[in-house]
Amino acid sequence: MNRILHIVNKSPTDRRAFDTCFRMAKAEDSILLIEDGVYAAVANAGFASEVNKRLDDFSFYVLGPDVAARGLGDISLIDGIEVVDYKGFVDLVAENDVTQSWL
Amino acid sequence: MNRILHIVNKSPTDRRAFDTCFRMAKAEDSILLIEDGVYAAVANAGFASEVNKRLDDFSFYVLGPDVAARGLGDISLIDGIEVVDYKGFVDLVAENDVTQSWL
Amino acid sequence: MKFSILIKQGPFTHQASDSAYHFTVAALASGHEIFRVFFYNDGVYNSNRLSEPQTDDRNLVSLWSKLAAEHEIDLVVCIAAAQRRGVKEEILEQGFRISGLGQLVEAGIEADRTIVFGD
Amino acid sequence: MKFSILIKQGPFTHQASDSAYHFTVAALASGHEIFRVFFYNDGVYNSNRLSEPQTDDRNLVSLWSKLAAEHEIDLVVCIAAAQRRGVKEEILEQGFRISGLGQLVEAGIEADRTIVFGD
Amino acid sequence: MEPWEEEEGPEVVKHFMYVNRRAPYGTIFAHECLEVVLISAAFEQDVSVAFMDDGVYQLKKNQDTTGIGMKNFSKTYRALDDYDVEKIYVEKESLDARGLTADDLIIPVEVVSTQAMRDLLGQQDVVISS
Amino acid sequence: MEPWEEEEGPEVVKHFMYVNRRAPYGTIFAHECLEVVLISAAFEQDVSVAFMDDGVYQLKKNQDTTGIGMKNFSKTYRALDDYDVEKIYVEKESLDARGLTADDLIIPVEVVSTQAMRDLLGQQDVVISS
Repeated sequence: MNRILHIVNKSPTDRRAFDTCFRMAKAEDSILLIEDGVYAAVANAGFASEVNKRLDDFSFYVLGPDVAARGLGDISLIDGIEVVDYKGFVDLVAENDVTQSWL
Repeated sequence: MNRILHIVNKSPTDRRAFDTCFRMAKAEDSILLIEDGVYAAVANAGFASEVNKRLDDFSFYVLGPDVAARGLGDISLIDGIEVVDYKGFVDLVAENDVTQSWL
Repeated sequence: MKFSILIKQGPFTHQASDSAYHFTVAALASGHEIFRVFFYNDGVYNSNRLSEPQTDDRNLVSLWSKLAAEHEIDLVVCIAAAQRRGVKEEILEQGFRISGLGQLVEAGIEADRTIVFGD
Repeated sequence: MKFSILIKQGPFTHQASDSAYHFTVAALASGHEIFRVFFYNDGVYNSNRLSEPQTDDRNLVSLWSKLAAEHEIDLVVCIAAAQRRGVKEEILEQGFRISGLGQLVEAGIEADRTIVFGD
Repeated sequence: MEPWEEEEGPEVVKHFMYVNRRAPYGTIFAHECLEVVLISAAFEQDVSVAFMDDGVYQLKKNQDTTGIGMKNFSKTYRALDDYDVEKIYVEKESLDARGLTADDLIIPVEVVSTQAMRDLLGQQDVVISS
Repeated sequence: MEPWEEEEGPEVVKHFMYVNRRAPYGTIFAHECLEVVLISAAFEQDVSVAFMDDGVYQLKKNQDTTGIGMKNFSKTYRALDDYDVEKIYVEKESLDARGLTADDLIIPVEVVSTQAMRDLLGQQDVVISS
């Protein structure tokens, strides 16, 4: 089985991309939040419970520059989501076998 | 209070526009489903229960040409949603005081 | 009744411009007046005369242009949105004019109803 | 490693082209090779040289063009998507070329990774 | 002289509401809507700006776009007051769902209930959704 | 001679999957994805087309676009077979949620469980989302 880097760029409170990503991801997969997808990393938001209960299933990453742009640098993100920069994004693409963007 | 024609063009299984439309509409308002919003009119779909329980609160309309385009002409739509053509769309805009598109 | 229309998406990618076009045709057929059609956001791409769809597909740029000529409709393309997207006079289809955002506000003031088409 | 990039949205309206640009810069900085950047759907608008953003905003058309010149990156604009949207040779920025969809499939075959940016 | 500059005759003042439901940066809609609001201030109409759903994120403090290379337009919301655009409404339910409060926002706003927002919508003549 | 036309050396056959999650007509993504799939058939790779979420609506029978003036491209799915694109997967859960069955679809497809779709995704080298 190829290890997949799932990329989600949609806000969890606008689109349903996360539902499908969570349904289709398998245990060894990684999930990277970029663009409006970074809102899913906010610890106090209602959607956090959906992420929290999957922290043991998948490796979660969030793109730091998108976090900062949206003013989320001063609030708590979910523990267990690793913040990466664009170089980290590139590394994740290289480390996994294939990428799937849940547009 | 102005009577509002709420226009929803988003699929209920893709975006959350219907949630907000239902939350913001008041009793005398009308709701028109166009474009991908017409999927909310399908009687057998999972989202039908959300529409059914609001049929007494709002007047529901669906744009026939968008229904036909999507191949929904041969399946059951929810009873109580009136099918209109583009002329009917125009009439609804004229009959209500203001329109709000839930993009 | 006087209608103003706001279109926020370009041709093809979203159905917004198609829906607005059919709405406009129906409004005119019902005897209503179209005060203005305002193109904002990606809607400015509807005025690009270089658009050349396949022959069996509709051509929204020329459909709007022809409708405007037949019914003297004011098609206004927002200058700020158009500049950043590279929609300039040199590629502007006949019947469209480029002007400021104030034309949208004026359209809202002058019309009895304003209808927004977008994504 | 060899990467191919697919961009499905134009500049400004969605962040897709911005994200793809920063990803590409980072990939090059990490020593990876970019086999091709393919522009499809509204992504074809990224090649419109008439684009003129406000002076305090970024200009993605020229950013892509400069990056391509510096690193010899192959920027391919899909001919079918470009024709219907009115992106023609006469408004094409330097560094972009218009070609067929086969170039996207070839990019997927030749690269070690293909990454899709869109909406 | 443009119609809205007329000084004689009955003044028609319409109620305009701009409805923001999108997060910033992921799409341009927030930014381009703000440009319309600023222009509309010159027309001496009754202007309201509503933020609900992901639109409340537009007002989040401490936006820093240096890492993504996009223009940080969030400071421009502070100009609304200079333009006499003072009716700025934020739906409480939308803030709550996102773990935010009025203290997290870049400008003072009126936080309103869903019922109050519904009533405000019912008082408009023109609603422009972004 | 293009690289994919080489007749000597080891043949590299990659597994490509095109993932369709959007309804037709509301946006162009379904239509333009189909154009890519048809082109890709010429490259002698292993091509799969997956439909899930609103993407299953693309295959709904009896589409009639005369009223909206758009091109009805749904008949083109029938050409996939002529192009030897035979791996067409539809997620059962997505059909169920929309009240549809395989009988409602314009072409024969393989209806698969979520688990099976997940496994298929794990076998791809290139995934193109539309």
